[in-house]
Amino acid sequence: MSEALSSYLLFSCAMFAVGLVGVLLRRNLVAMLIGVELMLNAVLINLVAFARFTDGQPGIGQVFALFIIGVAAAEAAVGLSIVLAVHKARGAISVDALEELKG
Amino acid sequence: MVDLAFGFLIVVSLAGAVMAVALKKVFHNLIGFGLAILGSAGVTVILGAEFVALMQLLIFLGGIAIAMVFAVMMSTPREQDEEDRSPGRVLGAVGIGSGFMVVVGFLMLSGVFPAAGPQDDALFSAQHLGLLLLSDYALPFEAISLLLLAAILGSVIVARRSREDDDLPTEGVEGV
Amino acid sequence: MSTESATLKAYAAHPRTPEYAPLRFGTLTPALEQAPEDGTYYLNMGPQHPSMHGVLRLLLRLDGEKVVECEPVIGYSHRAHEKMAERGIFAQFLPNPSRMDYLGGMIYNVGYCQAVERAFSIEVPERAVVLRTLCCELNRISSHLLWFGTFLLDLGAFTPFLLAFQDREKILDILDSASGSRLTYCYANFGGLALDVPEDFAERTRQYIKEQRAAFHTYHELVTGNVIFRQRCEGVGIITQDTILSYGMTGPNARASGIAYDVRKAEPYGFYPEVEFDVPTRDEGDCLARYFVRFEEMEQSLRIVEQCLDRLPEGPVGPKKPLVRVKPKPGEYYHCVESPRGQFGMFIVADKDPEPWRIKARTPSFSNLSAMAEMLEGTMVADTIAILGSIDIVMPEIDR
Amino acid sequence: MTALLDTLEGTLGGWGTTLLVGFVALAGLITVNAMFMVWFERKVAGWVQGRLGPMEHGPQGTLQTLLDVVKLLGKESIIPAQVDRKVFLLAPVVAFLPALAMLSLLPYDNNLTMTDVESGLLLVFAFGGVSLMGIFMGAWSSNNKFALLGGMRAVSQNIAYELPLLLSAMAVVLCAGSLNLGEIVAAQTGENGLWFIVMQPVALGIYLIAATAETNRAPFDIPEAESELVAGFHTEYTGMGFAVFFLAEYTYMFIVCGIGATLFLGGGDGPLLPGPVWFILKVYFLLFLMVMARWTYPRLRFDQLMNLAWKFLIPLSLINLLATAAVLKFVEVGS
Repeated sequence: MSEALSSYLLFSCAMFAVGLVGVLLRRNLVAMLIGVELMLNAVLINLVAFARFTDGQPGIGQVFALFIIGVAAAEAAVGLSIVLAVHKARGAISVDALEELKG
Repeated sequence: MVDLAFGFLIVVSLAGAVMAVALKKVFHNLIGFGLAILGSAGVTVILGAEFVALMQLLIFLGGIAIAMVFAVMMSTPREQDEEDRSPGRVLGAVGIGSGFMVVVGFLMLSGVFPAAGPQDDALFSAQHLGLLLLSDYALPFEAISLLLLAAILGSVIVARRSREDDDLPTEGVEGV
Repeated sequence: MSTESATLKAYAAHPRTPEYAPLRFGTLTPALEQAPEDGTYYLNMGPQHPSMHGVLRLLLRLDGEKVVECEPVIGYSHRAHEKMAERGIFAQFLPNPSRMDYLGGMIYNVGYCQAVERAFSIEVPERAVVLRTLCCELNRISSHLLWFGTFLLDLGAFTPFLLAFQDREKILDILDSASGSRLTYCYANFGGLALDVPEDFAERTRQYIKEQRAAFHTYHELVTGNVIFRQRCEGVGIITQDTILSYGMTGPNARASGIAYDVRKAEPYGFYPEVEFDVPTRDEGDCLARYFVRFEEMEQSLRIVEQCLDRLPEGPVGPKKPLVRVKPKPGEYYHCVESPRGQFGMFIVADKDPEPWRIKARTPSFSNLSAMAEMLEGTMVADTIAILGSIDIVMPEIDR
Repeated sequence: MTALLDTLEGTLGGWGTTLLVGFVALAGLITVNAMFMVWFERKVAGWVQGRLGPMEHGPQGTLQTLLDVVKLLGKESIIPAQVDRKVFLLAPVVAFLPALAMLSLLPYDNNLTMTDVESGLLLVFAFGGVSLMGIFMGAWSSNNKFALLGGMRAVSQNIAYELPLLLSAMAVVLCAGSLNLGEIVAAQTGENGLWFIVMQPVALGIYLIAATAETNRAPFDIPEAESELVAGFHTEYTGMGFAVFFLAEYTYMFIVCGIGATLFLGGGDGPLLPGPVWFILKVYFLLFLMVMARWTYPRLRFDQLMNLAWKFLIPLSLINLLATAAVLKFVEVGS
């Protein structure tokens, strides 16, 4: 099982789907951020799995996995500071507090 | 043995992911998120990418999860459970998610990838990765560091601006 | 108040009962139920808290770690000492003053005796005067040593606490050998002392003074030069002279802000006019200044003790038969002494009865605590503890 | 002993035996270390304060800790009504479990590591973050303002001090050329190997300060500052919950000092005595320093703590790292 590419792909696909559901379902900004991080994490596993099991230089997959981690960190930093700013301004951390951003 | 560990890790991380999405209190979501990351870091280790797994632990768990917990603590506990959970919303979200899963899963499984079998472990070492980052991928590496710098500056500015309008006494207390 | 009982009415009509003052303390309590809208929150520190020096309760409104508002709530150890005085003759109140301020018990005990003696012109033999002064100064050192220990404990250092207690133990032993009690003394009585000191008293005290001077050196090496201690104290909790004057703060707290008021110099009593000592002052008014002032005071107290020992006359220490029933002269009398925390005053209103008509104690910690609430605004929680520790309050003395 | 191992291997198989033996060894190490440390700390405190310390039970009071453990085990575990029960109960476990993993990574001798990971040093720090989650869970679920304040302080402090900790360790990694703990030791013990304390005294200083802060020990014990926050994040814990937090704290002290001994003092390197003994001796020497600091210094204020990390330790460790890299480059060019 752990020697087959497909099992990793299915695993990461499932995790991505769960993250997607999280983003769609939740209204809380932090919970939505968690969903996004889950999706990024799924992609990361996917990349490493491809690096392991397919032709080509295996370093590439890992390097890009590392880049994803970097992007995730940056995204979390900005996202959380926005959450804090929203909380300061609106007193809540729900997307509903940002209604007026709709055009 | 490895299969057993793999199965266990998959169960742990998917359970964590579901917790992270389905539970109502954000703090519980975060615990689930931590579980999911721990599990998937284990999966990454099984894939042979030790260094990536480490970074997953250090940054996802040590950095992001902690920062999120911090954000949760800043908000009052009362506002954390007033959320719209109507069956329509739940069904819609789960429907889209499972639809995605089916379509992409099918595509992935039916795809033909140039298989190479498990690769040489030396190509997965931290040393090899370091060399790659500083030679072939030096430009993306720099771009990422630029992105991180921009993100940090941006978040500092966003967080700062919201602090300016509080009128509480600040004299005599040094900024933290 | 339609259902007011006859007893209560009679009580309210009695001339001794003052009008009810509007309750200043405790008005914030209902707000504890609900967090304020502006992101601040209430933190209820005490009355059961490791560093509230007994049973003080501080109601803090915090913004993060910053104190926005502070309300001390007192009264948890109120025992109606002043009322008790009215129910007995003057001598029956003798054990009470040392229970008000259990750290400066000797000074309170002596202070009450001196107040009564001064009011009703009772003679005190010279030996008793010197011994009283001596014991009071020893008591002052023991109080300051305890303050030193607990202040450092509040700052998070545990070792100085135990060192100070070991030294304090020696003083307690000496005072124990003289008076028979270790904390709440009833050594002085009207016209003198209850007992003469044992024979080896002078020798033991001299030995102690030598040891204490060496111990001060240790304290300075361990604490005074420490960077963290300096950072925690320097510039923290500055009390301005205006605050001191408006709240009537006295004692080392006032002297640390440059007000050189000491009852022992300003209104000399006992043996103090005869001995040489300085009144240490500082101008900074922060925690560090209060620390230094108290340290120098301990050294001055050692000086006074030495001089008292040198000039201790022979003779009786009190009247042959204990003076139980003093003969009151009607009138109002006030006598104050310098307690380890500041001016302790005894206001006595006497009529012809053998019981006091009213006794009011002016206790220094009450003023000191009132001023503290003002200083705390804008500081951090850790500073609250440091400032509270540096002010040196004794709760039973506030509540009485 | 070998016969026992053989029997075990017969019934459980290779993996099972390794797991079981490792687990028993680690559990033993954790318990013995905690018991010894509590006793040691009390004795050192007694010595510093001019008193005897525990003397009643056993020679020199050595059984005192054992009796304390029995007392804690016998105590009722009070769970306050308003806590988040599941998280409340889970928190001490989450705080404690990473310690097992971290202990298994330490090189007790040149070839004596339970898990030899390529980037062992980083993994130790990564698990540190997991244990922080445990502290935070305890603080949040207690539903107590003191605990919450303690938790906030713990997290800000740990984030701030993780950086100098990692940066000072990285200077050593530059010298050794490896992230593997065994190889770092090997780099110090070879023919002309020098203990890195000689090359990196500044890094050692930074490491010790940051490690003390990471383990929430005095003078950096502001998350549980008893004079301000009663007991910080474990205010509401009684009996076993408290004991597990306590155990975790002492185990983390052992771990950071073990890493310190590995990075700077040559691990199990030393004459005459066998390697593990040397390793333990060095660890307890560092622990002795931490204990002495606790009984000597007052506690810092929260903002002073942050200033120390961000304005002093991090720049200093960055400069140290840069200087190390430059010197290494020059040496390389020169030779």
